[in-house]
Amino acid sequence: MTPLSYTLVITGAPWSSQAPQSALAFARELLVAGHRIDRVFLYGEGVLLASALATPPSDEVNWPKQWAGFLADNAIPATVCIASALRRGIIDDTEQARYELPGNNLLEPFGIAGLGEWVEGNVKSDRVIYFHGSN
Amino acid sequence: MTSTQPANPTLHILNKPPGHPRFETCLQAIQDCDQLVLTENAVLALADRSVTLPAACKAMKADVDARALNEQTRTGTIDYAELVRLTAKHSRIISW
Amino acid sequence: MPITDMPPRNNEGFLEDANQWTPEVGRQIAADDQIELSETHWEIIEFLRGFYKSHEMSPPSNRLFVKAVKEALGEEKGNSIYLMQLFPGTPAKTACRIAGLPRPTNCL
Amino acid sequence: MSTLIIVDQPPYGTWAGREALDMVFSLAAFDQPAALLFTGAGVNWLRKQQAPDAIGQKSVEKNLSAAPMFGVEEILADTASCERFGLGPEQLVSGVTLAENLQDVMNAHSNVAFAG
Repeated sequence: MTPLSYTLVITGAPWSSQAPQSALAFARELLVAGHRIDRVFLYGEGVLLASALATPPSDEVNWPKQWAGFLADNAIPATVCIASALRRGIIDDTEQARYELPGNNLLEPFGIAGLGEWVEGNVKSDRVIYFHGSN
Repeated sequence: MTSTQPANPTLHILNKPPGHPRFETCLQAIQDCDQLVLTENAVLALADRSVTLPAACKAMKADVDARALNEQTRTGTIDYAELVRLTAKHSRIISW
Repeated sequence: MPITDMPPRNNEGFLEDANQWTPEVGRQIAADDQIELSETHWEIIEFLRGFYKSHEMSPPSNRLFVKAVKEALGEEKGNSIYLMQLFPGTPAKTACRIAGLPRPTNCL
Repeated sequence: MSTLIIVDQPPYGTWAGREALDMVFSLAAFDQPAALLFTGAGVNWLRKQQAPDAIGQKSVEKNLSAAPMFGVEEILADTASCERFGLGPEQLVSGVTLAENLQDVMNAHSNVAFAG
Protein backbone atom coordinates (compact mmCIF):
# COMPACT_ATOMS: atom_id res chain seq x y z
CA MET A 1 0.00 0.00 0.00
CA THR A 2 1.26 3.46 -0.89
CA PRO A 3 1.14 5.86 2.06
CA LEU A 4 -1.11 8.83 1.32
CA SER A 5 -1.37 12.34 2.77
CA TYR A 6 -4.64 13.50 4.34
CA THR A 7 -6.22 16.77 5.42
CA LEU A 8 -9.02 16.31 7.96
CA VAL A 9 -11.70 18.99 8.23
CA ILE A 10 -13.93 18.98 11.32
CA THR A 11 -17.10 21.09 11.13
CA GLY A 12 -19.11 19.46 13.93
CA ALA A 13 -18.70 20.70 17.51
CA PRO A 14 -17.97 18.50 20.52
CA TRP A 15 -21.07 17.79 22.61
CA SER A 16 -23.40 18.83 19.83
CA SER A 17 -22.10 16.22 17.41
CA GLN A 18 -20.00 13.07 17.19
CA ALA A 19 -17.69 14.65 14.61
CA PRO A 20 -14.62 15.22 16.84
CA GLN A 21 -14.65 11.66 18.19
CA SER A 22 -15.24 9.98 14.81
CA ALA A 23 -12.45 12.13 13.37
CA LEU A 24 -10.09 11.15 16.19
CA ALA A 25 -10.77 7.42 15.78
CA PHE A 26 -10.18 7.80 12.05
CA ALA A 27 -7.01 9.89 12.52
CA ARG A 28 -5.50 7.30 14.88
CA GLU A 29 -6.12 4.51 12.35
CA LEU A 30 -4.64 6.63 9.56
CA LEU A 31 -1.33 6.78 11.41
CA VAL A 32 -1.48 3.07 12.31
CA ALA A 33 -1.88 2.33 8.60
CA GLY A 34 1.19 4.42 7.80
CA HIS A 35 -0.55 7.41 6.20
CA ARG A 36 0.38 11.04 6.90
CA ILE A 37 -1.91 13.77 8.23
CA ASP A 38 -0.87 17.08 6.64
CA ARG A 39 -3.24 19.17 8.70
CA VAL A 40 -6.39 19.16 10.78
CA PHE A 41 -8.61 22.14 9.95
CA LEU A 42 -11.48 23.22 12.21
CA TYR A 43 -14.28 25.09 10.47
CA GLY A 44 -17.73 26.40 11.41
CA GLU A 45 -19.02 24.84 14.64
CA GLY A 46 -15.95 22.61 14.64
CA VAL A 47 -13.82 25.47 16.03
CA LEU A 48 -15.34 24.82 19.47
CA LEU A 49 -13.05 21.79 19.67
CA ALA A 50 -10.18 24.26 20.19
CA SER A 51 -11.57 25.80 23.39
CA ALA A 52 -9.21 25.48 26.32
CA LEU A 53 -12.15 26.25 28.62
CA ALA A 54 -14.38 23.26 27.83
CA THR A 55 -14.77 21.46 31.15
CA PRO A 56 -16.88 18.31 31.06
CA PRO A 57 -17.42 16.31 34.29
CA SER A 58 -14.27 14.38 35.25
CA ASP A 59 -15.76 10.99 34.33
CA GLU A 60 -16.50 12.08 30.74
CA VAL A 61 -14.06 12.26 27.85
CA ASN A 62 -12.64 15.75 27.29
CA TRP A 63 -12.54 15.84 23.47
CA PRO A 64 -10.53 19.07 23.12
CA LYS A 65 -7.86 17.64 25.46
CA GLN A 66 -7.84 14.27 23.69
CA TRP A 67 -7.35 16.00 20.36
CA ALA A 68 -4.68 18.36 21.66
CA GLY A 69 -2.73 15.40 23.05
CA PHE A 70 -2.99 13.47 19.78
CA LEU A 71 -1.87 16.49 17.72
CA ALA A 72 1.07 17.26 20.02
CA ASP A 73 2.23 13.61 20.26
CA ASN A 74 2.29 13.27 16.49
CA ALA A 75 3.40 16.83 15.58
CA ILE A 76 0.36 17.36 13.35
CA PRO A 77 -0.40 20.99 12.41
CA ALA A 78 -3.93 22.03 13.40
CA THR A 79 -5.63 25.21 12.23
CA VAL A 80 -8.76 26.95 13.44
CA CYS A 81 -10.48 29.12 10.82
CA ILE A 82 -10.21 32.70 11.99
CA ALA A 83 -13.62 33.93 10.82
CA SER A 84 -15.44 30.92 12.33
CA ALA A 85 -13.38 31.27 15.54
CA LEU A 86 -13.89 35.00 16.11
CA ARG A 87 -17.67 34.67 15.69
CA ARG A 88 -17.81 31.84 18.23
CA GLY A 89 -15.43 33.28 20.80
CA ILE A 90 -12.35 31.15 20.17
CA ILE A 91 -9.53 33.68 20.63
CA ASP A 92 -5.73 33.55 20.73
CA ASP A 93 -3.49 36.22 22.26
CA THR A 94 -2.99 38.04 18.92
CA GLU A 95 -6.73 38.42 18.32
CA GLN A 96 -7.27 39.30 21.97
CA ALA A 97 -4.91 42.26 21.52
CA ARG A 98 -6.30 43.23 18.10
CA TYR A 99 -9.91 43.33 19.31
CA GLU A 100 -9.05 44.42 22.88
CA LEU A 101 -10.85 41.44 24.41
CA PRO A 102 -10.86 40.46 28.11
CA GLY A 103 -9.29 37.04 27.58
CA ASN A 104 -8.15 34.27 25.26
CA ASN A 105 -8.94 30.57 25.21
CA LEU A 106 -7.27 28.89 22.24
CA LEU A 107 -6.06 25.43 23.22
CA GLU A 108 -2.47 24.56 22.24
CA PRO A 109 -1.30 23.28 19.78
CA PHE A 110 -4.15 24.72 17.68
CA GLY A 111 -3.32 27.86 15.71
CA ILE A 112 -5.62 30.47 14.16
CA ALA A 113 -5.37 31.14 10.41
CA GLY A 114 -7.48 31.66 7.32
CA LEU A 115 -9.19 29.38 4.83
CA GLY A 116 -6.05 29.56 2.70
CA GLU A 117 -4.73 26.62 4.68
CA TRP A 118 -7.82 24.61 3.77
CA VAL A 119 -7.28 25.54 0.10
CA GLU A 120 -3.70 24.35 0.42
CA GLY A 121 -4.90 21.00 1.79
CA ASN A 122 -7.31 20.75 -1.14
CA VAL A 123 -4.44 21.22 -3.56
CA LYS A 124 -1.65 19.29 -1.84
CA SER A 125 -3.15 16.43 0.16
CA ASP A 126 -4.09 13.18 -1.56
CA ARG A 127 -7.35 13.08 0.40
CA VAL A 128 -9.51 15.64 2.22
CA ILE A 129 -12.00 14.04 4.62
CA TYR A 130 -14.80 16.04 6.30
CA PHE A 131 -16.41 15.30 9.65
CA HIS A 132 -19.69 17.19 9.88
CA GLY A 133 -22.33 17.44 12.56
CA SER A 134 -25.21 15.02 12.07
CA ASN A 135 -28.24 17.13 13.06
CA MET B 1 -24.70 20.60 -17.28
CA THR B 2 -25.79 18.77 -20.41
CA SER B 3 -23.21 16.08 -21.13
CA THR B 4 -23.22 12.94 -19.05
CA GLN B 5 -19.88 12.56 -17.31
CA PRO B 6 -18.23 9.14 -16.97
CA ALA B 7 -18.91 7.60 -13.58
CA ASN B 8 -15.99 7.81 -11.18
CA PRO B 9 -16.29 5.35 -8.25
CA THR B 10 -17.02 7.46 -5.18
CA LEU B 11 -16.93 6.67 -1.48
CA HIS B 12 -19.92 8.25 0.26
CA ILE B 13 -19.61 8.71 4.02
CA LEU B 14 -23.06 9.41 5.45
CA ASN B 15 -23.69 10.41 9.07
CA LYS B 16 -27.22 11.83 8.93
CA PRO B 17 -30.22 9.83 10.26
CA PRO B 18 -32.95 8.55 7.92
CA GLY B 19 -35.43 11.37 7.33
CA HIS B 20 -32.73 14.04 7.24
CA PRO B 21 -32.83 15.84 3.88
CA ARG B 22 -29.16 15.09 3.28
CA PHE B 23 -29.74 11.37 3.93
CA GLU B 24 -32.26 11.37 1.08
CA THR B 25 -30.02 13.42 -1.24
CA CYS B 26 -27.08 11.12 -0.59
CA LEU B 27 -29.06 8.00 -1.52
CA GLN B 28 -30.20 9.73 -4.74
CA ALA B 29 -26.63 10.64 -5.64
CA ILE B 30 -25.18 7.15 -5.26
CA GLN B 31 -24.30 5.39 -8.50
CA ASP B 32 -23.95 1.65 -9.10
CA CYS B 33 -20.16 1.71 -8.89
CA ASP B 34 -20.12 3.69 -5.61
CA GLN B 35 -19.51 2.56 -2.03
CA LEU B 36 -21.61 3.83 0.90
CA VAL B 37 -20.49 3.83 4.54
CA LEU B 38 -23.04 4.62 7.27
CA THR B 39 -21.56 6.33 10.34
CA GLU B 40 -22.94 7.93 13.52
CA ASN B 41 -26.72 8.56 13.27
CA ALA B 42 -26.90 7.13 9.75
CA VAL B 43 -26.59 3.57 11.12
CA LEU B 44 -30.23 3.93 12.23
CA ALA B 45 -30.98 3.11 8.58
CA LEU B 46 -30.30 -0.55 9.52
CA ALA B 47 -33.47 -0.55 11.59
CA ASP B 48 -35.56 1.71 9.36
CA ARG B 49 -37.91 -0.44 7.25
CA SER B 50 -38.69 2.49 4.94
CA VAL B 51 -35.10 2.79 3.72
CA THR B 52 -33.72 0.91 0.72
CA LEU B 53 -29.95 0.72 0.95
CA PRO B 54 -27.64 0.22 -2.04
CA ALA B 55 -25.81 -3.10 -2.44
CA ALA B 56 -22.34 -1.70 -1.68
CA CYS B 57 -23.09 -0.48 1.84
CA LYS B 58 -21.24 -0.93 5.14
CA ALA B 59 -21.95 0.42 8.62
CA MET B 60 -19.44 1.49 11.27
CA LYS B 61 -19.36 -1.24 13.91
CA ALA B 62 -18.71 1.15 16.81
CA ASP B 63 -21.79 3.20 15.92
CA VAL B 64 -23.92 0.09 15.34
CA ASP B 65 -22.92 -1.42 18.70
CA ALA B 66 -23.48 1.87 20.54
CA ARG B 67 -27.08 1.97 19.32
CA ALA B 68 -27.77 -1.73 19.95
CA LEU B 69 -28.32 -2.41 16.26
CA ASN B 70 -25.98 -5.39 16.00
CA GLU B 71 -28.91 -7.78 15.49
CA GLN B 72 -29.73 -5.93 12.26
CA THR B 73 -28.09 -7.77 9.38
CA ARG B 74 -28.99 -5.59 6.42
CA THR B 75 -25.35 -4.60 5.89
CA GLY B 76 -21.95 -5.78 7.00
CA THR B 77 -20.05 -3.75 9.55
CA ILE B 78 -16.52 -2.35 9.35
CA ASP B 79 -14.03 -0.85 11.81
CA TYR B 80 -11.97 2.34 11.45
CA ALA B 81 -9.03 0.44 9.95
CA GLU B 82 -11.32 -0.70 7.14
CA LEU B 83 -12.72 2.82 6.71
CA VAL B 84 -9.13 4.04 6.28
CA ARG B 85 -8.58 1.36 3.61
CA LEU B 86 -11.73 2.49 1.78
CA THR B 87 -10.62 6.14 1.80
CA ALA B 88 -7.22 5.13 0.41
CA LYS B 89 -8.88 3.09 -2.34
CA HIS B 90 -11.25 5.84 -3.53
CA SER B 91 -9.83 9.07 -4.91
CA ARG B 92 -13.30 10.67 -4.74
CA ILE B 93 -14.85 10.89 -1.30
CA ILE B 94 -17.95 12.81 -0.27
CA SER B 95 -18.85 13.31 3.40
CA TRP B 96 -22.56 14.00 3.65
CA MET C 1 -6.52 71.29 8.06
CA PRO C 2 -7.50 68.39 10.37
CA ILE C 3 -11.20 68.17 11.16
CA THR C 4 -12.07 68.61 14.80
CA ASP C 5 -15.06 66.27 15.23
CA MET C 6 -13.40 63.06 13.97
CA PRO C 7 -15.76 60.10 14.68
CA PRO C 8 -14.45 57.34 17.00
CA ARG C 9 -12.08 54.76 15.53
CA ASN C 10 -10.78 51.42 16.77
CA ASN C 11 -7.18 50.51 17.62
CA GLU C 12 -6.36 49.89 13.96
CA GLY C 13 -7.87 53.17 12.81
CA PHE C 14 -11.13 51.78 11.41
CA LEU C 15 -14.31 53.77 12.03
CA GLU C 16 -16.41 52.29 14.84
CA ASP C 17 -19.54 53.25 12.88
CA ALA C 18 -19.21 53.07 9.10
CA ASN C 19 -22.22 55.40 8.72
CA GLN C 20 -20.18 58.30 10.05
CA TRP C 21 -17.90 58.34 7.02
CA THR C 22 -17.65 61.46 4.87
CA PRO C 23 -15.05 62.24 2.19
CA GLU C 24 -13.48 64.62 4.71
CA VAL C 25 -13.21 61.82 7.29
CA GLY C 26 -11.62 59.63 4.59
CA ARG C 27 -9.08 62.37 3.84
CA GLN C 28 -8.19 62.59 7.53
CA ILE C 29 -7.74 58.79 7.93
CA ALA C 30 -5.53 58.80 4.82
CA ALA C 31 -3.49 61.69 6.21
CA ASP C 32 -2.78 59.60 9.32
CA ASP C 33 -1.25 57.03 6.93
CA GLN C 34 0.74 59.80 5.16
CA ILE C 35 -1.42 59.40 2.08
CA GLU C 36 -2.69 62.43 0.20
CA LEU C 37 -5.76 61.36 -1.73
CA SER C 38 -5.66 61.97 -5.48
CA GLU C 39 -8.26 61.26 -8.12
CA THR C 40 -6.81 57.78 -8.65
CA HIS C 41 -7.28 57.06 -4.93
CA TRP C 42 -10.85 58.32 -5.03
CA GLU C 43 -11.64 56.04 -7.96
CA ILE C 44 -10.75 53.01 -5.84
CA ILE C 45 -12.44 54.36 -2.70
CA GLU C 46 -15.66 55.00 -4.60
CA PHE C 47 -15.43 51.55 -6.15
CA LEU C 48 -15.01 49.97 -2.69
CA ARG C 49 -17.93 51.90 -1.20
CA GLY C 50 -20.10 50.91 -4.15
CA PHE C 51 -18.99 47.30 -3.78
CA TYR C 52 -19.89 47.34 -0.10
CA LYS C 53 -23.32 48.79 -0.84
CA SER C 54 -24.10 46.19 -3.52
CA HIS C 55 -22.74 43.14 -1.73
CA GLU C 56 -22.92 44.11 1.98
CA MET C 57 -19.31 43.05 2.38
CA SER C 58 -15.81 44.23 1.62
CA PRO C 59 -13.73 41.97 -0.59
CA PRO C 60 -12.78 39.38 2.08
CA SER C 61 -9.09 39.21 1.21
CA ASN C 62 -6.44 41.24 -0.54
CA ARG C 63 -6.41 38.81 -3.47
CA LEU C 64 -10.16 39.17 -3.92
CA PHE C 65 -9.86 42.96 -3.62
CA VAL C 66 -7.42 42.93 -6.54
CA LYS C 67 -9.71 40.57 -8.50
CA ALA C 68 -12.76 42.75 -7.91
CA VAL C 69 -10.92 45.93 -8.98
CA LYS C 70 -9.70 44.13 -12.10
CA GLU C 71 -13.23 42.99 -12.90
CA ALA C 72 -14.60 46.54 -12.48
CA LEU C 73 -11.80 48.83 -13.69
CA GLY C 74 -9.62 46.61 -15.85
CA GLU C 75 -6.22 44.98 -15.68
CA GLU C 76 -4.28 48.27 -15.51
CA LYS C 77 -5.77 49.08 -12.10
CA GLY C 78 -6.70 45.61 -10.94
CA ASN C 79 -3.16 44.54 -10.13
CA SER C 80 -1.40 44.42 -6.81
CA ILE C 81 1.49 46.73 -7.76
CA TYR C 82 -0.82 49.58 -8.78
CA LEU C 83 -2.96 49.14 -5.67
CA MET C 84 0.07 48.80 -3.41
CA GLN C 85 1.42 52.14 -4.67
CA LEU C 86 -1.87 53.85 -3.89
CA PHE C 87 -2.57 52.07 -0.59
CA PRO C 88 0.71 50.92 1.00
CA GLY C 89 0.78 48.00 3.42
CA THR C 90 -2.00 45.53 2.71
CA PRO C 91 -3.92 47.49 0.04
CA ALA C 92 -7.34 45.97 0.90
CA LYS C 93 -6.92 46.85 4.56
CA THR C 94 -5.57 50.37 3.98
CA ALA C 95 -8.21 51.13 1.36
CA CYS C 96 -11.08 49.77 3.51
CA ARG C 97 -9.91 51.90 6.41
CA ILE C 98 -9.84 55.09 4.31
CA ALA C 99 -13.17 54.21 2.68
CA GLY C 100 -14.78 53.84 6.12
CA LEU C 101 -15.56 50.12 5.69
CA PRO C 102 -15.33 47.53 8.49
CA ARG C 103 -12.02 45.89 9.34
CA PRO C 104 -11.59 42.76 7.19
CA THR C 105 -11.58 39.52 9.24
CA ASN C 106 -8.38 38.25 7.54
CA CYS C 107 -10.47 35.22 6.76
CA LEU C 108 -8.87 34.12 3.54
CA MET D 1 -9.24 19.94 -10.57
CA SER D 2 -12.44 21.70 -9.61
CA THR D 3 -14.36 21.84 -6.38
CA LEU D 4 -18.12 21.85 -5.97
CA ILE D 5 -19.44 23.28 -2.71
CA ILE D 6 -23.03 22.21 -1.98
CA VAL D 7 -25.49 24.35 0.00
CA ASP D 8 -28.54 22.35 1.14
CA GLN D 9 -29.49 24.42 4.17
CA PRO D 10 -31.86 27.38 3.90
CA PRO D 11 -30.53 30.93 4.41
CA TYR D 12 -30.67 32.85 7.72
CA GLY D 13 -31.58 29.94 10.04
CA THR D 14 -27.92 28.89 10.37
CA TRP D 15 -24.51 30.18 9.34
CA ALA D 16 -23.58 27.04 7.36
CA GLY D 17 -24.44 28.57 4.00
CA ARG D 18 -22.41 31.72 4.62
CA GLU D 19 -19.49 29.53 5.57
CA ALA D 20 -19.98 27.62 2.29
CA LEU D 21 -19.77 30.96 0.50
CA ASP D 22 -16.50 31.81 2.28
CA MET D 23 -15.09 28.43 1.15
CA VAL D 24 -15.93 29.06 -2.47
CA PHE D 25 -14.58 32.64 -2.29
CA SER D 26 -11.29 31.45 -0.86
CA LEU D 27 -10.88 28.84 -3.60
CA ALA D 28 -11.45 31.64 -6.11
CA ALA D 29 -8.93 33.85 -4.31
CA PHE D 30 -6.26 31.23 -4.99
CA ASP D 31 -7.43 30.72 -8.59
CA GLN D 32 -8.81 27.25 -7.89
CA PRO D 33 -11.83 26.43 -10.08
CA ALA D 34 -14.91 26.40 -7.86
CA ALA D 35 -18.67 26.18 -8.25
CA LEU D 36 -21.66 26.37 -5.92
CA LEU D 37 -24.64 24.04 -6.06
CA PHE D 38 -27.87 24.92 -4.25
CA THR D 39 -30.17 22.00 -3.60
CA GLY D 40 -33.03 21.05 -1.25
CA ALA D 41 -34.06 23.94 1.00
CA GLY D 42 -30.75 25.57 0.01
CA VAL D 43 -32.36 26.89 -3.20
CA ASN D 44 -34.09 29.53 -1.05
CA TRP D 45 -30.75 31.35 -1.12
CA LEU D 46 -31.59 32.21 -4.71
CA ARG D 47 -34.88 34.05 -4.21
CA LYS D 48 -34.90 37.67 -5.36
CA GLN D 49 -35.48 40.68 -3.10
CA GLN D 50 -34.55 39.30 0.29
CA ALA D 51 -34.91 41.92 3.03
CA PRO D 52 -33.33 40.59 6.25
CA ASP D 53 -32.90 43.99 7.99
CA ALA D 54 -35.50 43.21 10.64
CA ILE D 55 -33.80 39.96 11.66
CA GLY D 56 -30.45 41.72 12.00
CA GLN D 57 -28.58 39.84 9.29
CA LYS D 58 -26.88 40.77 6.05
CA SER D 59 -28.55 39.81 2.80
CA VAL D 60 -27.17 36.51 1.49
CA GLU D 61 -28.60 37.54 -1.88
CA LYS D 62 -26.23 40.53 -1.94
CA ASN D 63 -23.30 38.53 -0.54
CA LEU D 64 -23.79 35.84 -3.18
CA SER D 65 -23.92 38.42 -5.98
CA ALA D 66 -20.19 39.07 -5.42
CA ALA D 67 -19.35 35.52 -6.57
CA PRO D 68 -18.92 36.27 -10.30
CA MET D 69 -16.64 39.26 -9.52
CA PHE D 70 -14.31 36.98 -7.56
CA GLY D 71 -14.15 34.40 -10.32
CA VAL D 72 -16.49 31.71 -8.96
CA GLU D 73 -17.14 29.74 -12.14
CA GLU D 74 -20.72 28.63 -11.78
CA ILE D 75 -23.77 28.94 -9.55
CA LEU D 76 -25.99 25.92 -10.04
CA ALA D 77 -29.45 25.11 -8.70
CA ASP D 78 -31.21 21.77 -8.60
CA THR D 79 -34.27 22.08 -10.86
CA ALA D 80 -36.53 19.78 -8.82
CA SER D 81 -35.75 21.68 -5.60
CA CYS D 82 -36.55 25.01 -7.31
CA GLU D 83 -39.89 23.60 -8.44
CA ARG D 84 -40.62 22.30 -4.96
CA PHE D 85 -40.10 25.76 -3.45
CA GLY D 86 -41.94 27.58 -6.24
CA LEU D 87 -38.86 29.25 -7.64
CA GLY D 88 -39.61 30.00 -11.29
CA PRO D 89 -37.24 31.92 -13.55
CA GLU D 90 -38.84 35.24 -12.46
CA GLN D 91 -38.14 34.62 -8.77
CA LEU D 92 -34.54 33.48 -9.22
CA VAL D 93 -31.58 35.85 -8.89
CA SER D 94 -29.63 36.26 -12.13
CA GLY D 95 -26.66 34.17 -13.16
CA VAL D 96 -27.99 30.82 -11.93
CA THR D 97 -27.76 27.70 -14.11
CA LEU D 98 -30.43 25.07 -13.54
CA ALA D 99 -29.20 21.48 -13.23
CA GLU D 100 -31.47 18.50 -13.87
CA ASN D 101 -29.23 15.71 -12.68
CA LEU D 102 -27.34 15.83 -9.40
CA GLN D 103 -25.11 12.89 -10.34
CA ASP D 104 -23.92 14.64 -13.51
CA VAL D 105 -23.13 17.84 -11.61
CA MET D 106 -21.16 15.97 -8.98
CA ASN D 107 -19.28 13.88 -11.54
CA ALA D 108 -18.18 17.05 -13.31
CA HIS D 109 -16.09 18.05 -10.25
CA SER D 110 -13.10 16.30 -8.74
CA ASN D 111 -13.96 17.44 -5.19
CA VAL D 112 -17.41 17.74 -3.68
CA ALA D 113 -17.87 19.18 -0.19
CA PHE D 114 -20.36 20.69 2.25
CA ALA D 115 -19.47 23.52 4.63
CA GLY D 116 -21.05 21.76 7.59
